[in-house]
Parts: sequence; C-alpha cells; structure tokens
Amino acid sequence: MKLVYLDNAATTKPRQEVVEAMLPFLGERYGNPSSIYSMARDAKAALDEARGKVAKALCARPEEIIFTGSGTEADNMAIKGVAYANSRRGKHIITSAIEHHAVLDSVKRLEKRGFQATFLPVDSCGMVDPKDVEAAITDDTVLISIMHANNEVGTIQPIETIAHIAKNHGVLFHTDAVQTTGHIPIDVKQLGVDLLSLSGHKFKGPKGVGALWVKKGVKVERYIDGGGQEGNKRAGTENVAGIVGLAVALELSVGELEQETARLTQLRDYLIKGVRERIPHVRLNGHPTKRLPGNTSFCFEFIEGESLLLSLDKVGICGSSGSACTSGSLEPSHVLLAMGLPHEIAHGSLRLSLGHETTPQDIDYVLEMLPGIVSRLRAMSPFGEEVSSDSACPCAQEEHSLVKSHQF
Amino acid sequence: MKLVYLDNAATTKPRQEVVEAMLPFLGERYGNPSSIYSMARDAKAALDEARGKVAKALCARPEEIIFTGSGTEADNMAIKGVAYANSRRGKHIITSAIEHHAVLDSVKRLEKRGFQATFLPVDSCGMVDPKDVEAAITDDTVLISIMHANNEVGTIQPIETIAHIAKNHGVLFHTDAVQTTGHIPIDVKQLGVDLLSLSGHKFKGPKGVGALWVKKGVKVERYIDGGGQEGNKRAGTENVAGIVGLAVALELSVGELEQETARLTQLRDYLIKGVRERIPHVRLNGHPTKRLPGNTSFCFEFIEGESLLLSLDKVGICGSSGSACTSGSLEPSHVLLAMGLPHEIAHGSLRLSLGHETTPQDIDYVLEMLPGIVSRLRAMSPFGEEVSSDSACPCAQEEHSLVKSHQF
Amino acid sequence: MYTDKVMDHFTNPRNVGEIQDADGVGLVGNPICGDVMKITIKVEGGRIKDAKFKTFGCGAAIAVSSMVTELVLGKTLEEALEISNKAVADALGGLPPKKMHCSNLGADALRKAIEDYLEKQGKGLPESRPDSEEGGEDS
Amino acid sequence: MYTDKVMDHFTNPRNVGEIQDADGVGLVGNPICGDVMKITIKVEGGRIKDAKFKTFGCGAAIAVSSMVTELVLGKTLEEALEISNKAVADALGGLPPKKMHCSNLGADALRKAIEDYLEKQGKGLPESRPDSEEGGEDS
Ligand SMILES: Cc1ncc(COP(=O)(O)O)c(C=O)c1O
Ligand SMILES: Cc1ncc(COP(=O)(O)O)c(C=O)c1O
Repeated sequence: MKLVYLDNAATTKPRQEVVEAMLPFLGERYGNPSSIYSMARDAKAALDEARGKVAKALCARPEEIIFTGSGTEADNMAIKGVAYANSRRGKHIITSAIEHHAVLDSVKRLEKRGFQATFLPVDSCGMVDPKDVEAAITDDTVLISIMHANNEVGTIQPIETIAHIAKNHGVLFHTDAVQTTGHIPIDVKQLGVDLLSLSGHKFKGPKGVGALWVKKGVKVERYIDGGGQEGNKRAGTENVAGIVGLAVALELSVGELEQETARLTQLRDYLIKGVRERIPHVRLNGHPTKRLPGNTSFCFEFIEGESLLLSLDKVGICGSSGSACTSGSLEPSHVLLAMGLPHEIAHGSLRLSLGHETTPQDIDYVLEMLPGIVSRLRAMSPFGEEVSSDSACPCAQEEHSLVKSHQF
Repeated sequence: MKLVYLDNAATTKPRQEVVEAMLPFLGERYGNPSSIYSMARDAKAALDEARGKVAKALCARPEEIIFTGSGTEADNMAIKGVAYANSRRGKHIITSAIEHHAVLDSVKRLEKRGFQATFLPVDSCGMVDPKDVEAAITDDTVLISIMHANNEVGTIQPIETIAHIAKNHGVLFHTDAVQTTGHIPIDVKQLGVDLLSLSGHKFKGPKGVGALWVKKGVKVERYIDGGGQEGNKRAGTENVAGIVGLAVALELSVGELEQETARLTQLRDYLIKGVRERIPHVRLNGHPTKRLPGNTSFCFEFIEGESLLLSLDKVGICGSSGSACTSGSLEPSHVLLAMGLPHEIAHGSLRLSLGHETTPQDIDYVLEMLPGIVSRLRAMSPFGEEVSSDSACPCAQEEHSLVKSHQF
Repeated sequence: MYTDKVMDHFTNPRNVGEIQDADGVGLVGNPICGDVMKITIKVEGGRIKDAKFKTFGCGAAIAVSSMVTELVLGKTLEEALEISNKAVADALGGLPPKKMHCSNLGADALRKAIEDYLEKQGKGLPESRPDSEEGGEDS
Repeated sequence: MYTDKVMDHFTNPRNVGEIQDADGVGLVGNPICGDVMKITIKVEGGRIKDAKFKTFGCGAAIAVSSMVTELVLGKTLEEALEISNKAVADALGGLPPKKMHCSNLGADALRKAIEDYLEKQGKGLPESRPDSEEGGEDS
C-alpha cells in the first residue's frame, strides 16, 4: 500500500547521510569523550565538530550550545535552570497558553515550588500579542518563554518583538524553537532571545537528542547533575552518535532551507486549498500566512479526530490530531481550546505536516481520499443530519447552537 | 598499532547485534511511538518489547521500567524524584562518599533545596558498612542511595543487607547499578531495593540511553516534564533506536553472564598478579574478591595518573585514572580519598577495566609494556630517588613520611 | 492499541444509520467530551427486531456502537437490558484502559432506547438492571 | 587536548635528570596537588650552561619542565629570569585552560633554582622580575 507520511511535525525520518554519519560512533569510534586516550579524543573532536555545526546554523558560538537528551529536556533545563539560577531577581514567569507541554509542565512544576506564572492567551489564529507580554511583566518577572512556532497549528510568533520587550524590561527570554529549527531561518542574535531549544528528530535527525542554546553570560543552573560533561552544564555520558547525527541533519536542513521553504509552502497551500474546495464545514486552524511551511491543521466539524486518523491510516496516510504527545489522551488540544474553538470542534482536528519527502502526488492522494473518509464518518455522526451542504465555514456561534439543539 | 581497550567501565563498544537491531529505527521504522497510525504503533511495539526484555533481565515487571537519556538522568530522577514525591515523610537522605557524581551531585543539589544529607564513609577496600547505614537513619530519613558496585575500584557493596535495613526502617532504597547491570546477576526482588538505575553503554549498548526501575507503588515525581511518554513518568520523544539497542545489549549480556564472569575474573586476577609481580610500589585499590569481574584499579606510587595514561596511549593501551568523568579534572578521585589514600598516592591511580573483547594476549601486552612505562616515569620523578627497590606494598604512613621529607 | 475485532467493527461498522419510525431512541454522551451515541430500535413481540446507531466519537466509540447493535438483535428486552458496557468491551476483545470510561457507552445508549420505548408504551422498566457503572472497573 | 609540541616534549622530554653538583636547585609544587618540579642548574660566566628537571605530574607538567630547561640553555641569568610561565606555555603551542594554573610551574622552578644559586653566591636578585602570576590569565 502507498504510504503517505504527513506527520513530520511529530517526527521525521533520519536522512541517509545522518545515519551514515552516526554509524562510526556506534562502531569503531565508540570512545567516551571524557577519556584521554586517542580513541576518546576522537569522539571528543566529533562532539566539538557537531557543536560547531549547530552553532553555525544558529549564528551562535560553539561554547553556547549544550546538548541534551531531547527537546523536552532542553525546555525543562531552560525554564527551571533559569528560574533557579536567577530566583533572586524574581519568581514570576510568563509563558503562553499554547506552549508545548514540555514548557507548560515545567512552568507548572515551578508553580509548585514557589514561583508564580502567567499563561498568556492567544487570538483565534494562535498568535500571542506582544502587548499582553509587556502588560504581564512585573518587577518580579525573571523569565518569559514563548515558542517560536506552535507545533499543532503552525503559527509563527512575533519573537523579535517580544524579545525586544523582554530586553527593555531586563527579563530573560527563552524560545522553544523545536518546530522551527531547520525549517525557518534562525539567527539568535537577530531574534534577540537569551535561550533557545531544539530537537534533532524534527529536522531529519535522530530521536533522543536535543540542544539548548544559552547566550554567553546568561546564568542557567545545571539540570542533570553529575559529571563535568558539556562544560559542566549537563551531566551524563554524551550520546555521541546522536549528537553527530543531529548536527549533520541540521547542517543539511539549513543548507536547503530556502528551496524547501518555497517548495513546502506551495504544497501546503495547495493542500489547504484542495481540502477547502472539496470538503464542507472545515476550518483551517492557525494563521493563514504566518505559519510553518509544512504545517496544515484543520477541524472537520461533526466528526472526531481519532476516527479520522484511523480511517486515514487504513489508506496509508499518517497524520495526527493535536500533538503526538497528547494523541493518547481524550482531552482535545489545549492549543485549539486556547484559540477559542469549542470542545466539540476541537475534537475534530487533523494536522497534516509536510516534510522533505512529501511530493505533489502525496497531496493529490490525500485530496482524493480525504473527502470520502470525512463524508463516511459524517454519515455515521448523529450531528450529520442537521448539516446543510453549505460549504461556507460556519463560525463558532453556529456550532454552539447546533450542539445546544441536542441539549447536552 | 595494536589497540588494547581496557576502559570498559567508562564505555563499551556496541555489539554488532545491537547496531543491527537499532538501524531499522533510524530508517524505515521511524514512527513516533505516541502517534496512532500503524507505523507509529510499530515503534510503540518495539518499545514495549524492549521494556519487556529489560524487565526480564532484572526480574521485574515491564511497567516498572522507565527509559531515560542516560544512567546519570536515571540517578537524578531516582534521587530528586523520590525526595520530592515523599518529602512529607522526611527530608534526610543517606548516601555514601564514593557514589558516582550523578548521585553525589543530585544529593548536593537537594541540600541546597532544604534537604539534609549524610555521606557515609567507606573502609580501605571501599566498602560501606551496613551498620553505619543503620546508625545514620533518623525519623526524617526518606531515602538511602548506595551504589551496587563502584565504578573506579570495583567494590561490590552489601546491597541486600542494606536494603533489609532500609525496609525495616520504612526508608526507600535506591541503588545505582550502572556498573553491575549486565555484569553481575541482578534480581531486584532478591536485592530488595526500591529503585535501580542502569545505563546502556556500560554493557555494549549505545550511549545516551538508560533506565530507572521503580518498584510498583513507589512514588517518584516526574523529573523531565512534558508529554505523557513512559507512562507519564518521563517526558520527551523516546529514543526508540537507543532503547531497542539497550534492551538487545542487556539481553545478550545477561545471556552470557555466567561464562563472561568466569572468563573475566580469571583474566582480571591474572592481570593483578602480573602487575604486582612485575612492578614495585604498587597497590591494588578496592576489595580483593568482592569486586567487579572486569575491574582492576592500581596506584603506582611516585608517578601521576595522567602521564601514565598518556604513555599507555602511546603504545595503544586505553585505560583511565579515576573515572572518565573526572579525568579532565585535577582533583584526585574522591573515591580513593574516601578510602583513605593520601592525595599524592591517589594521583597515581590507573583503572584498567576488562570487557567482552579482552583477550589473554591483551593482558600479556599490558604486562609487557606497563613495567617499562612505570619505570621511565619514576625515573623522571623527583620522588624516585628515595625509593628503595623493596617491592613490598608501602603503607599510607610510609608514604606520608616520604612526602613530608620534602617539606611540602 | 486496538484489537483486530475493534478495528473490524470500526472499519466495517454494522447497523449504521437511524430507524426513521423507531420505537425507541437512546442518546448518550457529550460532544464536549468527544463521544455521542444515538441508538434507535424497532421492537416486535418483546424482542429487538432492528437496531441502528449513529456515533460521533473515536474508534472505540464507533466499534462499541456497532458491537452493541449486533449483540442486541433478536434479544428480548430483558436480555437486552442485561448487556453491560463491560460485556460489549469483552465482545470486542477488550479496549484500552483509557477508553473504558469515556467511549464505552453503547450499552447505556441501548438502555436509554429501551427505556424510551417502554416509556412510550407507558410501561416501567423490568426489574433486573445491570450494573451500568461496571464498564469502567478495570481501567 | 594537548598540542603536538606538548606531546613531543612529554614523549621525548629533554634534559631529564638531576645535576649532581648543581649550582642551583629549584623545587616547586605540591604532591597533594599532583605536580612537583625540581630543576637543577649549572651556571658558568653568568650564563646557564646546563639545566635538568625531575617532575612528578601530568603530561603538561612534564612537557613544561622539558621546555623550560630547553629554553633556558645558554641564557644569561637576567634573560632566564624573564622567562614567564606563559612564555613556556606559548612555546609549547598553548596548554588547556585547566592546566595553565596548576601544571605550568616550569618558570617558577627555574626562578627558584636561580634564586638558590644567587643566594649561595651571596648575591641578591637582579632588578627585573617577570610577572609570575601571568601564566593563568587566559583560563
Ligand atoms: C556508577 C555509575 N553511575 C552513573 C554513571 C552515569 O551513567 P551515564 O554515563 O549513562 O550518564 C556511571 C558512568 O558514567 C557510573 O559508572
Ligand atoms: C514545540 C515543541 N517543543 C518541544 C517538543 C519536545 O521535543 P522532543 O520530542 O525532542 O522531546 C516538541 C515535540 O515533541 C515540540 O513540537
């Protein structure tokens, strides 16, 4: 059966070049970078080279890169590490309601440890308003963390503007760039941030390795304690193969970023247009233009996301509903809810995220299969009957009244 | 040049079978285990299978295994996670002075957060006295963490006895089994512990992946916050390839444990005997019999460890001085100091740790090269002159007087 | 995650639809939670002659609906009322723990439909009531 | 970690040993810290005719000792006193930052040896003293 993988926001397939670069470090070049004999120094040199590549991709310095075991760990370290290291400056943290759980739950953990937090709202496109950020800053604010782009709906946030505000108020600023690194241009100086998280498997590198960039001079408490690895900032024997793989993947992604952005944006818009033309009662989630090149996110009314995903899987299409991390849960996406979608609409979400291997044929295949699947599920839905074939995108109020007519 | 790798306690070379088992998950089987389509369920199934293998190797249940990004992370999670989750029961932690820094520094971090700690001494063989453990327990003690075997000197601790004491006092007990897993038999029920850490790269698995076993019912706070992975106990997209590799490596190691133990013990004792016969003024660190099958640790008096390592490296022998993590540091090993060795002796330590690929020829080669290297360095040492050729192992007092004669 | 039986009932659901001149209608669930089931039944001679469902929900919800309509066909009302949510899940070879609570509402919808029928007939419920809470017990 | 120059001096150290009838002896360091250097010199006509070292220490310490004994040969006492720890490190192509503080004692040992010589001669130190602290500046 044809396999159309459209869940590149969840994870990507490592490039052949990446695996080839990793293999020696799972084989003959297995030295522990902390040891001092030649074989180990070879592993250390490979780490240094990888650090250099990542630094270059971010327009940063090698010594500012700390490799971690995931994007999630990078987020944990950034938020908790900054909070603890700078708690004398204040105990208030500002973030947004649509962050990845790695950020949200780190902030919530700190709330249990005596910190205060503000979770900023977003507009219906999933955009944080920099004015809200500024208004939320108090004398006690020590950290602002706003994601570069959202993983579910793809909205790209006004990071430069927010970073500027943060700087003016002397507050440290972290951005979760897990969805943007390797996908849209990143220059940490131009962005103006103080810390930035990324994750290898989102740009065709391996899973289980990430990195945190920390601007020179910014104090971050070590989060994983132990040996002196990573300049004494993150303990644990280094995942040399993974780090090498991450660096190669990032270098390659950044190298072809311009062409890929153009190609994916076109494919993405073709998919969005096609879905809207063929399927009634669908809405596009996220910002119409300020969105990740590979992200599409829809809500199909009157049906539920999981049954849609399972039906797509039956015909070889891999997508997701909400984020991969929450797809095992029964709660609709916190992102869609924060954007003001009612629960019953949020339940019907589908994210199709395009990537390096996505072809126009893949999109055509989706456009061929999806309308029938949606119709079939709608025909099974107790809400379907009331649905007129009016293809205009119904607004949230209409939906609410539809639901209320069932008196639930 | 011949390469004789005798730093298997620092890291090991992944087995061919391990790399082969990992490769599909760096290739076609790249799905995110949290997603719901078939390709992702395949990755989830691989995780479940790996979990089953690790559980079996420890005589535990699959749902008790939490995969982490390193042995270090497992130690951090065990110690901080238990401390925070059970802080209402008490805020005192007992550990030993010879733990790995992953444990020591985690405990020290907790000291900064309002916990109290006792660091137990060890005897001259590096052994913790269970009576000391019992004596240190107070009403406020919430956790005891004693390593299964020490990474530098190889001494195997009386874990069962200590676990028994902990249980009698209603205190939770963690053991860092990073050096023992896959090397000596482990049955968590028989050991009687509540938590146990392990690390893949110490038993011919990949670097950057570890696991924490937590007995069912024991409360541990999540350490890395975020998505619901690992039964909501450790967030972050799983290092599927790494986890699969760890499990295969452990299964294979446990399968051949008995033969390997016999083989390595013999080689180890052959090396110890040979060194003692050929080189004067050398002492064996650690317990003469209760030690890891692959561990030898020596102190060569009048010379310094790093220059010994560099000289060995020149002839293709890879060893370490202290642990790999501290070998970049100038401090002598905290383990040797805790065992009562004076600083100047502790500086001259050499660990040669044997592994799966070690052959009798390797040991013969070491016995051939090492005496000349030691002599050459001693000839360069300002202490060498005063040394008689008496090959009896000088005791610490003699050393002290030797040093004092220099009036430093 | 789902058994083959669940996937079979999800992919080829039995008795989808709505009986136009239904003798009883049962509607349970809540769109806010993501699961709504509507079961319509036709009763003849004290037995369920026909049952159809419409469901908004996840794979489990659809499979459960399909299974319950199949299980109930030809049963007396008393027998039908004895079908528990747990029995439906068992007939599907089990459901993931998380799904036991929220999506396993087929038997509830069926009972509502029977109650509706009995109400319309002016009759009360028969004596035996299966433990409707039971469905979630082993999650 | 070490430059080729360091490794060369470590592997083939120059001037190892002790001058038996030395004109000056300098001993610095502390075995507790893991570095002890002993430099012995022979002085003729105000110039250093011979210098030897014995060192207990890491690779850097041995290379530094070797290098300083080489640098000093033939130099006047004044010139010799101007050799700084940093200059020795530079001559070795640099040292890892951590090693700059502790193991880079060669110039100190040399100065001690010269001081010892001058003391034995009943003379004081010449005026110019190079900044002995400088060695650690860039770590
Ligand atoms: C006893 C002990 N604990 C913990 C660790 C840390 O494990 P990892 O290297 O996976 O971080 C090691 C090895 O480095 C060790 O020997
Ligand atoms: C925005 C965002 N942040 C953080 C993460 C976590 O990264 P990782 O999967 O490496 O733990 C992800 C992806 O899962 C993400 O999309």
